[in-house]
Amino acid sequence: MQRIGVFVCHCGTNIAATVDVAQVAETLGKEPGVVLATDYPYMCSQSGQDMIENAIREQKLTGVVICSCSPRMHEATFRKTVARAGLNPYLLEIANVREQCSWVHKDREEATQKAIILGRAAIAKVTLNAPLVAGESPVVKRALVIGGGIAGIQTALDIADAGFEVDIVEKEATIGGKMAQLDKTFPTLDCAACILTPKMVDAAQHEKINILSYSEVEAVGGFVGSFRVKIRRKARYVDETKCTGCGLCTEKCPQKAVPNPFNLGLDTRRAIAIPFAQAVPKVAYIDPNYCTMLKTGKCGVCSKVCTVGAIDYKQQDTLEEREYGAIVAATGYRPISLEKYGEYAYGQSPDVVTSLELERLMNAAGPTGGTLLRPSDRTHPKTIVFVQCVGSRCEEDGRGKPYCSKICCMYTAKHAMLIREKYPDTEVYVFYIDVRTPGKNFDEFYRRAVEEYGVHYITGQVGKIVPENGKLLVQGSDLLAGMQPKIAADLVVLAAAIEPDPSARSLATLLTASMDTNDFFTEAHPKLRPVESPTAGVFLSGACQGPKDIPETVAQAGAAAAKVIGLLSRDHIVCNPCVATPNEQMCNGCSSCEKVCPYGAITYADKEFRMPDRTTALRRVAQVNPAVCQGCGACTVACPSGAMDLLGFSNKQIMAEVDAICR
Amino acid sequence: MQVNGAWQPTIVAFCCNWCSYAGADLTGTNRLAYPANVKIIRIPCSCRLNPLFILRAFGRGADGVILCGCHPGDCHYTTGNYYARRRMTLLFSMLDFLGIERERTRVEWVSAAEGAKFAAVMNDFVRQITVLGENKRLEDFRCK
Amino acid sequence: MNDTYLEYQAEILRMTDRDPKRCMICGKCTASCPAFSEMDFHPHQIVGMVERCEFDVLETVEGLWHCMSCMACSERCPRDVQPARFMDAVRQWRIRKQGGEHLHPQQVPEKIDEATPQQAIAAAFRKYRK
Amino acid sequence: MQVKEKAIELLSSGKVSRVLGWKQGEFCYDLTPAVFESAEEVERSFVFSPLAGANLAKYLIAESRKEGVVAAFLKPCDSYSVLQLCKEHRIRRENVYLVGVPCEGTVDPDLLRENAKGLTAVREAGGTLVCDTLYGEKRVDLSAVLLERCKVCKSKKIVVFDELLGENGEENPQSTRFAAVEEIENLTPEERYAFWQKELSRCIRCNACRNVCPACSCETCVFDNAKLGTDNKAPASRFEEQYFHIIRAFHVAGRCTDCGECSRVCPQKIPLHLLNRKFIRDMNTLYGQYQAGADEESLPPMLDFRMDDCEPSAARGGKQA
Repeated sequence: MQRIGVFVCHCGTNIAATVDVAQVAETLGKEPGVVLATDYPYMCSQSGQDMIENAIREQKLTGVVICSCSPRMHEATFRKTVARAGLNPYLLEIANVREQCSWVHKDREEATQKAIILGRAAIAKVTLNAPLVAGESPVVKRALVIGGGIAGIQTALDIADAGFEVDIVEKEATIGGKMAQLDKTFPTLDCAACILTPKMVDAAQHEKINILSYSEVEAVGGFVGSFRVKIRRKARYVDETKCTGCGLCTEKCPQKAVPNPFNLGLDTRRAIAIPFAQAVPKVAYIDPNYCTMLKTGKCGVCSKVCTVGAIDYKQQDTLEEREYGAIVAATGYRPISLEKYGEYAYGQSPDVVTSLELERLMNAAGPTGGTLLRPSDRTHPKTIVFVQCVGSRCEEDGRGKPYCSKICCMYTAKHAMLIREKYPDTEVYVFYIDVRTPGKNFDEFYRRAVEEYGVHYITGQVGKIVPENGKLLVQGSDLLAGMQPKIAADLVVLAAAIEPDPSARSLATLLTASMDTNDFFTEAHPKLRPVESPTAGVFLSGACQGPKDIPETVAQAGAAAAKVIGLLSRDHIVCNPCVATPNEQMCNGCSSCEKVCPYGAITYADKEFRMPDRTTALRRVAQVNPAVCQGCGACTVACPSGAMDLLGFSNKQIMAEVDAICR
Repeated sequence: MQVNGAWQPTIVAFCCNWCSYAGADLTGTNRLAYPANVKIIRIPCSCRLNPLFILRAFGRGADGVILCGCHPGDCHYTTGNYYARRRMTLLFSMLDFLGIERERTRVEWVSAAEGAKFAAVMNDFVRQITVLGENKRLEDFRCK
Repeated sequence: MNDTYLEYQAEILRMTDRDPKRCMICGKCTASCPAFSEMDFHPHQIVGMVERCEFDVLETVEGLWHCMSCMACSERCPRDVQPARFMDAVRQWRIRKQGGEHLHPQQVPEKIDEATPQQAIAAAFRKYRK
Repeated sequence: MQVKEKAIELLSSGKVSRVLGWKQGEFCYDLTPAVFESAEEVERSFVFSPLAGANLAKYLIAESRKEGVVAAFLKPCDSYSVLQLCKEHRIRRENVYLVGVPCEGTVDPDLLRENAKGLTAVREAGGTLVCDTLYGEKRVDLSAVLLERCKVCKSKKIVVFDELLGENGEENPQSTRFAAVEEIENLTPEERYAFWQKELSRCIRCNACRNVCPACSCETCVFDNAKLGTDNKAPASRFEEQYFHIIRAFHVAGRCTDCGECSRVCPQKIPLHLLNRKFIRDMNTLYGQYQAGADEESLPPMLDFRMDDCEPSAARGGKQA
């Protein structure tokens, strides 16, 4: 005999203002099996939870229905409440009468009726709920960090310092990421390389950290606690264990016309190269698109000059499979392509550059050795125009990004300031829509650029840029002055919007981690779980979750590391008990379920069954590994006989809900 | 469903837990209105939706059934919505083949961030079903 | 706010099919405008005036007539507000307010000559009819 | 009588312990599946003729689980069903000996009886059925009394066998088996609804279609499952009929070989095979050609997907209003 308790929450006035909670409790109290129905201002409060606990004990309840906010909010809370009173936590159902009722309907009568129906559906379901016991699965005490920028490096260092092994997978030939390409950092103006490269060295030398550079994640299997990851180690044609990083080969290679990716193509390098002086690992690699030996079989200069015999033209990609307990995505960002912004003449004139290119032009290790020269004629630019929000806050389809890229205001202030300091004879104009400087010492920094360094900030956008006689004619608007300034500039710097690295999309699919419409990874909760992905065991670090500056990235990297450490320090984790379960009596052994299972959780076994005529027969039946099953339910529909069912969301439970709603 | 003597459509919305149910929650958080005719049933993934449930709903008097899941490619379980897409495509085609109004069934991909889309979809679907009128062709009159 | 002005606003929004509230006043339209120096008020201001219902000002704006409909502002607007549509809509509103349709169907035959492009007549016909 | 002789040979040589074939049923035009355990039994009652329409595949599920090897005679249609069941691990291949029999089409007994009133005996002679009737002998052309499925035969190829009697045939890509589906698709939704109401309302839920269907071989059918709450046998409402037939067609989609047994056995002559063919046609057009039972490896469309599959909104089961 069912003894169900119904608890209707007012949520202050959030629910009670639109839904007649007393009427809901009264009506639901008359449902068959319900022995108690009551309402209370805050069910999730200590006293509300105490009330539920007491009711379970006193009324000997066999099931609990709570009409409250979304189960995504408080299901876990109330499960614990129910468990404290000695009831199985899965004998609880929540009717979502806040997000899906009181907050979306205005008419009190309608909302009350709907709340009653939702409550009935929950009662119908809870009547069929079975006590579920969550299983346990072991945790592999090693973490994988995907991406070796500042986010990945920091996460790896923090995890490794706690004593756990970490692998960093980086698709480029060196770790360091975008930060390695920067010149100075705001608002303190320390040199990026000076603060980053020691961390890169720390990572390389840490006994718990293993750097897999020039590698990519190819496949991810398993689940939280024991992911199985296939990593492709791309052929670098140089034996990493032998190369000493002497650099002789990179000087002797006859193929000189290779655009240098580290300097964003602003200069060239050889076909065999070490990405930059402080690269980690400091090992050369050959770009097979340019290497004469790999393309034609004739050359071999690098092999001849290498004193340790590290060059191996026959090297192939290799695949490694490793197990991890946790995975951190730290895939970072890149500036968007500006080819659709014809009005800014990017691509038409070499003197229109992106801010990241300017970083290289100002960097002592850059193509100009740190002297600011325009790319076209290598002269000192005297008039420089910065354009903000190029592609940011842009709602046009396919052209820009609807969000604010967050870092541009500050780095532009930094660039303007550095230029004015180094070359006081230069006039610097910044066209902006808003200057956004929330952050410690950020607004002071921007004001210094204006007040101390005399940078001309102009409220308004640039309409078009026309290259003419070696100059760039910039036509903008000055909204405060009501003017349309026309500036003949020598150099124009575009603050291109940033977007997630394109590799993130396919990675998200491999990780089954969700993404938003802009391809940023989605966090499990935007406020309360900002460094976790909704997929258990997958964590987020840095700009792959949203635009971030360096201090924020480092903070988030540390937070992600803390979450990973928390996971890895456990020996076992509790599994989701809502998994598929086959009814062996009904199973045909047809393998349909196995074919749709994304986790490989289903296997088959030949089992003996007693038949109705008292004989025994050997039958092939499906078996589900509950530690591997994630409970999607694909198998339950693929199964023609209905032998496969999903605990917690069984066919019968869902149909009971359907019946309760439609009756 | 009869409300004050007037017919009101009954709409069952099956929402996957990870994207669309969260999207529906966001609709609430943003206070975007949609008609109370829509009742949501939470399922772990769009691939959990058995055609049995859809027909059962129609049999018991639903006038419209909609399935909402993660956008293709964004499934929490990687591939679930791809299977759901094929199953629903074939099922809907069959219902149409039997002369049952095609407009009574729908699949929409709603992400956890698309609260506004969820409201818009539900408003549109309810409007469409209201125009279409009561489900007569696939009801089980014993359940009325 | 004046009810008549709200009606005007509704009419202009209907004609433009765009929402002036989406404008974030970046000024890119005005920066792009080749007729800037001829205008008393500039594209972003016209959009703003429609949004704020300043039809008393819009009634006297002369800059409208300098807009050549080159569409650069609409093309470059990052918010898809399409200021050129507002320019055009406000112009139509002004013409309609003067009363009388400037071109009647009966007048069309006499306007046809070798030099006038047919498109111009079709455009004028459309423009001056409600 | 090659078939009967083969059956005798297989049993008397001890190669197999049982033979699955056909014997005469209640009437002369009604051949029914039977298991023969000795050569004498075969000699006495084994019959094979164009009237042997019954597909033997489904019987092999139970027969292949018994002791000893069972031999079965397979017409091309039946061979697809057998291979599909092997693919689903339902038939134990090692326990069956399959003898392929070419087929020139099977007879629709009702059509035959219309053509030869007062039928008392039939025998085949080179494409002609020689019928003894109460009114004397009557000769009927086989092609005039074929079952619908044989008129639009999709394949005369036997896809799985251990031994073949005669020549193997070819697939028939020119088959017009989807013409009837297209015809219905070209009706208006109202006409389609009226058509199916007329057909399905005759359903008496005798479950003959389900019980004969090789794909409907679940240990327990969902419509018999009291635990699930989906069991119901009373044709009390038109919903019930649609519910049953839609779900049945859905459950066999991608597994149905289009053997046509469902329509052959329907006592109410409901063209049930059209529902299955509709799914087959949709899957062929939307997801690429697929023939269930043609091989043991390919993934059926319902258990597969492509990233760029069409959206359900594109699903059209026919002309729109």
